[in-house]
Amino acid sequence: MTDCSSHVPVLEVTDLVRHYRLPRESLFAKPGHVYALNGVTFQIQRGKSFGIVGESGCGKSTLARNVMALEETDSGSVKILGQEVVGLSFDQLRPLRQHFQMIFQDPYGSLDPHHTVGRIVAEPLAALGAISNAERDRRVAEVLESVGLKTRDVTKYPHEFSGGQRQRIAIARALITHPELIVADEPVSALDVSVQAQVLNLLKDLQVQYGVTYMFISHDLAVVEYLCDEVAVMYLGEIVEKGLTENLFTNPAHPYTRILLDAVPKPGSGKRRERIKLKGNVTGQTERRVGCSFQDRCPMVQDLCRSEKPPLKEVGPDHLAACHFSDKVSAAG
Amino acid sequence: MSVFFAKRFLTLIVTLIGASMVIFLVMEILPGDPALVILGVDAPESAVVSLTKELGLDRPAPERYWDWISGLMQGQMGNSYAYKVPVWELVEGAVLISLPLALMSIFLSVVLALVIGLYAAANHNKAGDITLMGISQLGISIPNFWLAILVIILFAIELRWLPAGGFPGWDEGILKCLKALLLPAVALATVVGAVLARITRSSVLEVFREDYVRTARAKGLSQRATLWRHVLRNAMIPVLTVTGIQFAALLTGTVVVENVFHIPGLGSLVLKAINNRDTIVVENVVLLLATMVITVNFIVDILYAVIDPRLKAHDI
Amino acid sequence: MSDVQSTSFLSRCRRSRSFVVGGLLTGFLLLCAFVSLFWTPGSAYDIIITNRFLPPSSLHWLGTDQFGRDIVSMLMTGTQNSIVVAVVAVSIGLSIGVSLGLLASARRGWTEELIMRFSDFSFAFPAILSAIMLTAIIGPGGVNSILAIGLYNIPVFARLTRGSANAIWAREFVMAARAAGKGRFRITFEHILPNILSIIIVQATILFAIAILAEAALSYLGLGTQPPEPSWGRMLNEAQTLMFLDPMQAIYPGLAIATAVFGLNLLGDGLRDILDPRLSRKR
Amino acid sequence: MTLLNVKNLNVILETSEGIARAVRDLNFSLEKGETLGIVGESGCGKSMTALALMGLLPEMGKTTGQIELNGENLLEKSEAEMCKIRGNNLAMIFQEPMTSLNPVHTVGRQIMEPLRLHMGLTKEEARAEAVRLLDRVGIPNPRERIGNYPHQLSGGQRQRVMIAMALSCAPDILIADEPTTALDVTIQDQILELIQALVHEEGMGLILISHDLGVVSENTDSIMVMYGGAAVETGRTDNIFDELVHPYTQGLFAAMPKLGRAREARLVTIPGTVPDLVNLPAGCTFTDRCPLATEICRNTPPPIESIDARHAAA
Repeated sequence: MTDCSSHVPVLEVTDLVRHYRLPRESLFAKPGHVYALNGVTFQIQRGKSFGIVGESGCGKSTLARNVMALEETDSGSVKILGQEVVGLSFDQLRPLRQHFQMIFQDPYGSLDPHHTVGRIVAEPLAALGAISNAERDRRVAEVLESVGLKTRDVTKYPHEFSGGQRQRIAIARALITHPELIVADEPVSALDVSVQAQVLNLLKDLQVQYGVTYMFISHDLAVVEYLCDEVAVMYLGEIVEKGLTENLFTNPAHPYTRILLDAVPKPGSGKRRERIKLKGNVTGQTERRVGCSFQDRCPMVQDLCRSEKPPLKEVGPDHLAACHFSDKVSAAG
Repeated sequence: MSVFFAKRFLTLIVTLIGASMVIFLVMEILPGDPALVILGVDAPESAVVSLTKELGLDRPAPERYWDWISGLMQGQMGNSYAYKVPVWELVEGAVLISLPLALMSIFLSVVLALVIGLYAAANHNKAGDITLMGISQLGISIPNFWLAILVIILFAIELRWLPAGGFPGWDEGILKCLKALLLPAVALATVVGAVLARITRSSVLEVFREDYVRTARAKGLSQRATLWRHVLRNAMIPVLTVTGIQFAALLTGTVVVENVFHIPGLGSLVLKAINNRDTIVVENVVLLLATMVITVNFIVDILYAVIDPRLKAHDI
Repeated sequence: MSDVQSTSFLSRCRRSRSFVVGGLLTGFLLLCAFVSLFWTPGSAYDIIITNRFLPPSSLHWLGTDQFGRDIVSMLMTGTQNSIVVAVVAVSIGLSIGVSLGLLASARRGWTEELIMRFSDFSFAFPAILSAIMLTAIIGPGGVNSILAIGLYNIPVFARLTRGSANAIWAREFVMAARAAGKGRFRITFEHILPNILSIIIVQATILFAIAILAEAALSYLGLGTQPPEPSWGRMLNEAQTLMFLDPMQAIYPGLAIATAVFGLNLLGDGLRDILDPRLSRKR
Repeated sequence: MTLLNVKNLNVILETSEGIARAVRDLNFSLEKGETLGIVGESGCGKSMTALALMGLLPEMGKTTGQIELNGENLLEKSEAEMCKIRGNNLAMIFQEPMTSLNPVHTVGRQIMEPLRLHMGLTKEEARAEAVRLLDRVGIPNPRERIGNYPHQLSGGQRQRVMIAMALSCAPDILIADEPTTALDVTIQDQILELIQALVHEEGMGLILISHDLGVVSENTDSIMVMYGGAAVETGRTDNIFDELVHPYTQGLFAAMPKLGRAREARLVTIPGTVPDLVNLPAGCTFTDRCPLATEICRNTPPPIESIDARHAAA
């Protein structure tokens, strides 16, 4: 654990699976499942920002909760700084938690309205065991300052702050243990554009200052492109494409990535552009398909896609895609 | 059969069994020797022993519980210790008074609640609303048996419009009987009606703030049409919950108010039985009342699913 | 609590009419009970048959009953009885019910199922039903009322606590506390309880009112407080037999009950307005 | 005749903290077949403007000014007259498709409602028309879907139902208040395209309200940018982004992460937060956050200047 030599990835997720059981539909039917994660594998290197993009129901929040060891994992492995966390009890995990912290989406829901800012920010220190009051106050003051809040804010309550400031408090809380990894689940999607930019810049600055690694989850491709070095695109509980941000955004190799990028409206680009469109209906999270998970909506679906599952294979340097016809997709771009 | 219904029905059965066990436990096992309870502590030992045998109390508890339940299945409740007649004979007449009284009161209170609640909600924060809510606040504070005494003083003693108490019996004609039940029903319904009226009002106001009400208004529906077509059905969900809870209050209220009016219902029966140490009557009447409460809550659960299609889907 | 919050809290208290009126009535109730411990205008216990049915006078403010006891003194002493029964009964329900509710919410799974099924059938036994059973086996008395009302309060508190606690457990700040490594019991005390406390306080106030009503009903039926101890319900029972002779005797105790319950209900409503920002924002 | 002409529209809200001026001195017009986009951040008054047009402001709201639809001032209409206009001439789509449909009625019944109300159709006619409308908004198996409850549909399908409902009586103007904010980007794409196609076919006017500059830019003819309850910049969509004039619009544009832009370039932020509508400053509402603010800005509200015929800024 203490051996944090630089080649060990900060986060290493291997073949992570998580299925939720649904209540029975009838007395005699088998209970259904929500297939939230179907074998997810990726690594994040120290000091990098890793973006996870996908639409609602693709399993990205489940992934965050599993990486944070906040719920039971069905199978697979999550290693943080080389240390396996799957299978550890809550008590065994406690001392490790200082190394990985989380920022949540809702700046109103993620702060306890009955606690002062000082108490909220100091909360993760609980895992460190006994710590003197003076030391605690010093660290609270330090992180508050580094996120752009004032030291005297410690006695205030969350309702006295605006949404953007609240998200700063949440960031301060995640930073107080000087973690290696911060999992940020849609940290700016509840904010207005002008405030969102402030928070994004803050996250960038803090990465430089603290050398922290981000696992950044968002549905907003532009935000991910702005912040992240590497991106994974998720669809129905699987990573369908992964690569360095500049490669993946300029030369997508999976039709879903392509469509996602095309669907983002761009200001100043005039009336609707030509683009690839989705067909068919959304596949539910409770259904499973033989073959490619994207087959129901893919505009270029073939018989092969319905019978054989495409593996996540190399399509370029550090660029993986799970499509039988990724070369055709790349060529079209 | 939908899983929803099956699940609720199973809950009903389990709750009934649980309730009967609790009653059996409290009435027959906790006191130690029921014979001693019946005869009093000073009774001679020989009398206690012979009564114990006579009542079959020397047999093991599970066996006695099973006898009780299987008897109930066949409509038999055993014999009253005090009157030496089948308990069912005593209970039958009492139920035929208490049940109509309870139904009459719940009907009155729901009607009262809907009229007042809807009027108040429609005139939100206007004089009518504030006055009605003030009155209902008073209504929920008045003990029902005191209200019963007050209506007797007013309608029976001062105005002499209605009988002060007693019950003529169903042979004497339905009208006469309903007249005798009217005052008790009013006394019971006022309090429950006040509670329900407040719930109705706040629930209607809450639903009026929903997005789909705005959608309905955007379609061109008037305020009134929106109320009837979109608000009411949704607003009934919490009202239904509270009606279910209030039914228990109403039923126990019946026990008390029957005593004010000297009506020979379940309430009078059970109090007499307590004075006579007739535990077998108490046991059966309490189970009967508990069954009514449980059944009403079961009906409320089923009604939920009728009103709200989401519930069925959610719970299937 | 910060200055900003406490001042706005006080001003909100003053602005809520329900809170002020309810608080004053409840305060008056407590004062009556307290004063009656040391002093009453007449005697609530001494039976002086020659003094029966005296009309209101400077000595007997509301007159005397059929045994010559002073009505005001009986009412004041009766307050003690009502308050004691209500306080103990609500405390039983509060301590056990809230603990069960918190436990159900923190543990989930079969613990929750068990606690909720238990409270399901406790609901089938309203206070008066339990009191009837208790009286049938141990005879009438004040303890019966306390036990019966207390038992009835347990599932009420358990359900409310579990429902509101579950809502808090679903909030992100609880997930943040989990991510900080805090255990379920620590989170229950640091995050869940403070956030549902106001709801519980409001419910306790309302159940306090209901307990006073239930105690009066039980005493009225002769199942609760026994003579010579004065109680409002008992007074109504005795007055009822004299309805044709002296109807006013049936008025006073009822009025006392209604005032107490009215005050407490208002206090509960006022507290809800003040403590529950979600509701007050909607107004 | 201009289809919709709004003059000096003001909306005030009586809140517990005081009177909030949610919309101030708004002027705009809309022709048949034209689309207008209203952009702004939360609390800028864009939704209040929409509700004021529909006459559906909350009880505490008051509207002054003129809203002329086909030459008639809606603010002078009685509530009964407005009921005939709403859903018939003016229709609206809301942000949350989940909560905007009544959970206890089937979607068919909800679509049939305006048809029977405004067109006087019988139940059978309305049902047939509802099936046709569902088909038109791209819901498969409309004949079966008509008996579904809202919770049985996906988010995108619910929004399609909302659109079917709004279009049922062939309104003159469709107001879409953040119609795709709650939806995924691929679904957003489909819904916006559907709205575009339908507006085009029916030749009605569209007011598209959004916080997303991209959405508005790709789907409208002209744009109005709102800040603190007032319009700060208006213009034709084609050229407004080429020469942004108002510092707020410039700031908003710069603060937005844009796909395909170099990652190294830092986002330019607007300092501070949106103004409190209860205590608005005397002058320009953007003063406290404006990089160019001077003493004049603080004290005097800026006049509206026409940059050219189709572009104006405050």
